[in-house]
Amino acid sequence: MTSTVNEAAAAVQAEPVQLLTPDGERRTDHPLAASVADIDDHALARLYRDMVLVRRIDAEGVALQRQGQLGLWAPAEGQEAIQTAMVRACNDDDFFFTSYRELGVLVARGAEPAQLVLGWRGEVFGTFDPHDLHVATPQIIIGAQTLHAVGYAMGVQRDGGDQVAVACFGDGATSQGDVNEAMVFAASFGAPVVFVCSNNQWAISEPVGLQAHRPLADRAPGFGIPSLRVDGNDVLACTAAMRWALERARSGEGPAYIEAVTYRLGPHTTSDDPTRYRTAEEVALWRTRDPLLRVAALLRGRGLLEQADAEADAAAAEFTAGMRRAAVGATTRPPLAILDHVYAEPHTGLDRQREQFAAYLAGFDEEAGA
Amino acid sequence: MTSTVNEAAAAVQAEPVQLLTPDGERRTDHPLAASVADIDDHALARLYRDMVLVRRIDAEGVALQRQGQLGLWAPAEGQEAIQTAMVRACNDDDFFFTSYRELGVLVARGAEPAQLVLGWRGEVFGTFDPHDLHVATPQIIIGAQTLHAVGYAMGVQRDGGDQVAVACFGDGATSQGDVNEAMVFAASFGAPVVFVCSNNQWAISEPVGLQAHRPLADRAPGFGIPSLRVDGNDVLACTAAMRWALERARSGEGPAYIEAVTYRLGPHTTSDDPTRYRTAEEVALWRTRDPLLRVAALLRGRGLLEQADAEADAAAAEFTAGMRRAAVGATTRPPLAILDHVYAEPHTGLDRQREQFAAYLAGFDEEAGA
Amino acid sequence: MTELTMGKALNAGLARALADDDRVVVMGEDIGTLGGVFRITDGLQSRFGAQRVVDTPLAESAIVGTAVGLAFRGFRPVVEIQFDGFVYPAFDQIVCQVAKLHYRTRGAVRMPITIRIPWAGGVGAAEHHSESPEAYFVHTAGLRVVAVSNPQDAYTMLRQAIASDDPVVFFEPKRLYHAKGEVDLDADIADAAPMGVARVARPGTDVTLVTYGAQVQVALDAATAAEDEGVSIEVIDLRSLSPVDYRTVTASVRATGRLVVAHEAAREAGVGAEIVASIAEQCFEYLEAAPQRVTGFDIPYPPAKLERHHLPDLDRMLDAVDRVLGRGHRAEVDA
Amino acid sequence: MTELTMGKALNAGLARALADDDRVVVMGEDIGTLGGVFRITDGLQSRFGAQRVVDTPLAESAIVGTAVGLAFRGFRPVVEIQFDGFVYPAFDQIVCQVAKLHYRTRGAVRMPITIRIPWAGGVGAAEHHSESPEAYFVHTAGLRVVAVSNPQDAYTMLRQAIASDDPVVFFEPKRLYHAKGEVDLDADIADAAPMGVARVARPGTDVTLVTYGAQVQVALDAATAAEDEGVSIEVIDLRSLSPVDYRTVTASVRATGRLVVAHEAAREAGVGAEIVASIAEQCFEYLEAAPQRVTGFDIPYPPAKLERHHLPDLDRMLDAVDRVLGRGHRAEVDA
Ligand SMILES: Cc1ncc(C[n+]2csc(CCOP(=O)(O)OP(=O)(O)O)c2C)c(N)n1
Ligand SMILES: Cc1ncc(C[n+]2csc(CCOP(=O)(O)OP(=O)(O)O)c2C)c(N)n1
Ligand SMILES: [Mg+2]
Ligand SMILES: [Mg+2]
Repeated sequence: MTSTVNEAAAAVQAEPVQLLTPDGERRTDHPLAASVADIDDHALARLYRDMVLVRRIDAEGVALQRQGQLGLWAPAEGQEAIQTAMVRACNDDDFFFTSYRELGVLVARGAEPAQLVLGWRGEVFGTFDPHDLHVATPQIIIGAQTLHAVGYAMGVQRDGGDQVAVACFGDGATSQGDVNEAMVFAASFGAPVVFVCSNNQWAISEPVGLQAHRPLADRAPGFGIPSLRVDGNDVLACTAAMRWALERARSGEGPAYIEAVTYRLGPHTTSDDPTRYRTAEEVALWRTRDPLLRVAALLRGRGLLEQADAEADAAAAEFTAGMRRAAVGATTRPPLAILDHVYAEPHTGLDRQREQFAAYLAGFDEEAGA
Repeated sequence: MTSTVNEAAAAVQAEPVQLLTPDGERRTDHPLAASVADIDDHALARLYRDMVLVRRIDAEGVALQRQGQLGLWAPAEGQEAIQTAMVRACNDDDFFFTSYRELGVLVARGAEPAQLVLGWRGEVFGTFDPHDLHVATPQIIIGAQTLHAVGYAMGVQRDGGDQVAVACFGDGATSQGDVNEAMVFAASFGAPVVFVCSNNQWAISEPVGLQAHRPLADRAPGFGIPSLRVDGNDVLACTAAMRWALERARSGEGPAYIEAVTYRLGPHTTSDDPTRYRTAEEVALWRTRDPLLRVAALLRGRGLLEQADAEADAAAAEFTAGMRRAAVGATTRPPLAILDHVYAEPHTGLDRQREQFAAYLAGFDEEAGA
Repeated sequence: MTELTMGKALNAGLARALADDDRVVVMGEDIGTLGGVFRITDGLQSRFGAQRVVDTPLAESAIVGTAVGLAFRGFRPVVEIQFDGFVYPAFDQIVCQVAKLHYRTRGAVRMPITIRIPWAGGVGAAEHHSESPEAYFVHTAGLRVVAVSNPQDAYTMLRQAIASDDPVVFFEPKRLYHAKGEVDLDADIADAAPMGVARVARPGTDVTLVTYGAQVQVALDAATAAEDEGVSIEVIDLRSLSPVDYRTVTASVRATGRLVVAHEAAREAGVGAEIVASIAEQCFEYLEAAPQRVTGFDIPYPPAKLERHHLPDLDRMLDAVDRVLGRGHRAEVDA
Repeated sequence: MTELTMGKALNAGLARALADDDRVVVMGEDIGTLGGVFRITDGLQSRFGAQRVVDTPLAESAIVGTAVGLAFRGFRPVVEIQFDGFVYPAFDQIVCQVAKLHYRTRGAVRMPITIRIPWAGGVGAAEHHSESPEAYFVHTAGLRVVAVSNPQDAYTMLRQAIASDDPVVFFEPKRLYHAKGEVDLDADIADAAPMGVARVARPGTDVTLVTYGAQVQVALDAATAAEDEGVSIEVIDLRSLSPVDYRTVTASVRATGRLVVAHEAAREAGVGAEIVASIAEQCFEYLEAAPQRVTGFDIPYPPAKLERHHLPDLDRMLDAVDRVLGRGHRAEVDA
């Protein structure tokens, strides 16, 4: 029977690709290592600063939430490597379609402090123009954005651009119909899209083992999409994987899939209590695999850490101060603003509601005046 | 890179499993052959009669539609082998969740003539009690039934039965989110369900190559579900595959997936004009692979064909006469019947509509009487 | 003016939109080689190519979801849902993405997506092929919803829908696909009545009968029949279900004092409920009798052989007209 | 009687249903180990085991679709949709399967499925976490739809919903999860008011104010405030949105002659439209003024900091009461 039955190719890739060990050693023996050979110590220091900045911003987000300045925050702690590598491997106009947790994507794309807090504060939904950052408004409906990425890539095929769309989603999202349909469409049309699944081991309280009994990267090949499983806490492996995928996509070879094996060190959101579903030991184990620590170890060995830390500290201090100012100083839009931008063109029904609501609100002013 | 990148296991199974050649030769060299060694010539003759019966019933359905007795018919011609084998390999109380095209499943489960025509005639939706035939009302929403099959199998896991649920769907259906979610749930819970994809090469006008660039059987392993790709026009190969899958499922090893490579010889439905999207040559080629011809060839060689044909003719004549009687003699239910069975328990809103509709209808009678 | 069936008028509208704007992309199941199961897209793929007229894999959520992505990239996707009953797998993408992205991004991203839906019953079809889901979309802020009733509107309003920077759910009554009418193929869509405006299909003085889609013809027939009995019915073809052109409807009701609303869809929280409620609110002092609804029952769409009992017909419309005139000779039928 | 929060009352109702009938299976995302993001299923998995209280993979269509399969096998699934805004991926399974299977099989297959939905706004949540999708389900024949407003109803009606042989969409106003009330845990569900019956939450004589869910408390507060101004408001808690208990509503409107309907959901083709339309039809001659709706605007649910402007509040309810009494001192607010 074994010669007949299809089982997933079990042994192709037992371990996630790793190019930088938790001890900070670069692995040059791996076939993918060549593709990141150009990333020298100084380039690594830049990636390190990017990642530290994300971590600090994340911590500030949590702090602002705890202080009541934000309604909610979805921590990215532990996932800085894949998030940073993804963007740094891309061209500036490659377009990202992310979930709510890809803070690092926004930071690497140059989002302003206010743009990182006003959404979680509940002032607005989209805080930036997606066409400025080339990032879609972060998606809350699990998996929905993967179809948008594929559609965007289909658009690139039609207008002759050379951009690639990047679809970012979590391990839990792989169970959604939309994510699977996205793979079907991407494969069918050979669309230039890169799927990046950040497998952080948990979908709120559900371990990845509930979604799948096999590595998530195994899913894509059956759809005709080649995949790579990488250590998502290894910024070099993540970069190598992205370069491989982007190169394929940009040269017309179609979609590719990356599973970045990582870990959510914090709670699902600031509303979550992870002690209800996972052990302190598990978290402690993953802390030893922290994506920052291993780059720091390497830089320390090269004598570059102190300066990198100093630069990151300075940047973070400025950025987080900006976040705080943006949160504390935020002014909530006036009531009538809730009726804006429902439609792009005039709408008689809503225009009438606006008029009546305005008159209603004016009634209060009159009362107050009288 | 090849050592790292996951591609679908290309060479595991290049050709669909075949145990009976188009010339009517039994192949005994194949590892799966042993599992159908018990199917002797007489058993094959029985399978042949089943298949011929399905073909005749199908032809009668088309004829009745052409004569205006039925609103529509979805021909099964060419797919009799997998449809018959599926049921014959099962226990009577294994539960089928099928699409509209699995005529052979209904026939093998002993549906009455009226039950095959009254639905297509537009008299009722469900023509039989699913608990009688252990077949759910054929599903029209593409792929939706696969989730029902998985849920049913989850029920079996909970009440300790030994039944298996069988999910039947087409090549087009593999693109639907529901079918992929069904695989996720089945794998996650190790549910006793068998997925049978009848890849008849077409989803209305769309060739299977639009849904996937790889064999459909490759999809399942990535979900953790082993699969087999079989010649769906080979009733022995289909039986062997079903036995393999049922055995696994019944012994608690979880779901399995079968892709039956077959062909829809007729139009999608009687409303369809397949000459708009496929060539006569293609159809002619597949006619040489007709699932009935190869069993007939074998039986002819054994001197059993004449009797098998005579028996099938007799059974078909009786059955199709019954279909005709059922169609021609059908009485449409009274208008008020449309309000029945919306709810299982009394419903004040609908009760009121029923009362008023009854009074309205009575008004006509009065008018007519007056 | 050219005489065309509604199907051909829609085909002409799509061809014109594809020719005028190369950002228009038409997508759906079986719409390319086959030209759609209703042949609405017949010939378009060979004329405009497979990049612009796209046969997609069989997944409605993906069809709409990739249309959203195309819109992000600046395209104007026109998607076909093969039958009304197959729109539900795409419901999440329609409600949470198509309808909300412009709001979510405060105008930075537009969703000029047209979702064409062959729609409603009366054609003897199988289960799920005769649904009237329009109320779901009317209840969804951020969408525009229109329903056409004749070839000219089909041609013009489809082009207007595609030209609109807002998403439009476009309902095509499939039982009228073969109905013929004069179509001015050269008219400028800017000169034509905007798609948000209702049309007085027949003026009248005693009762206002509001409807849309295939029911417009039934209403006109009812008006003709009523005329023989000396009752003058004003028939309003809504055309746009969201927003509703209340200016036209209230003007009529203020004149007649009596309102009947008809549609095939189920009654509970349907479009008729909205019209009756809005008119009760806006024209209370003008109403001389309780408004009446003539609708499908609150049941799943019934089997083909019984569908005529479910669908509003001339008798049921006239019965409601009688009731709103206070001369109901039959028991109240609808509540 | 025991004092419980609504959340705990729901937990008790689920526990009781699980204990009474081993065909009850509770399924959803994060409902097992975590006890649900709102802790409604807290402790149930450890008490009843992982076969009966099931953490599912993250896919709503599959949650509902497998519940359908379980119902085929004779089970009574109770599924949790984590938040109102995440029900849409399951819409197809709900509308085409859950709602229609009993009809499709002419009663041979029952769908005793309860779909619990933490529901509506007012809790300062992120996008998609404050939706009021009830009208979609009310418009869908074959479903029953209920909305609870207090711990006792939460406990009793949840048990009734699970015991019902019909599918029930069960709305739980999340902003009341922590609200407390007395609950009789021993009452027989057969003795309690059936879930299809409305409740006069406060009797009154001048205006009938119909609402449901979290808005019931707002309406009661409005009634108290109005009393000071000499206006007596009768507050009706609908409890069941489909079917609506029109006996109770019409009795009240016949007495008061004035109707206000309030809900958080958007106005167009919402539940309020249905109530106003039905009352306009059934109580026309009793109505002394145009009925009024107080609803969310026809917009996507707005960001948290602005949600209070979207939600009906005491002022907007009183404003509508003033209008229906003909003493509107502010401009009409809702149309
Ligand atoms: C359609 C839908 N269902 C449920 C939710 C609720 N929800 C929010 S996050 C989440 C878990 C997502 O897990 P994963 O995809 O692994 O991403 P992660 O949060 O770990 O980054 C769930 C269930 C949602 N947002 N959307
Ligand atoms: C959700 C949904 N979308 C579209 C359709 C229309 N439709 C009916 S059959 C069909 C093709 C199905 O192809 P396949 O799954 O290969 O099955 P086959 O008809 O070949 O047996 C389509 C698109 C449908 N019934 N349901
Ligand atoms: Mg995760
Ligand atoms: Mg097929």
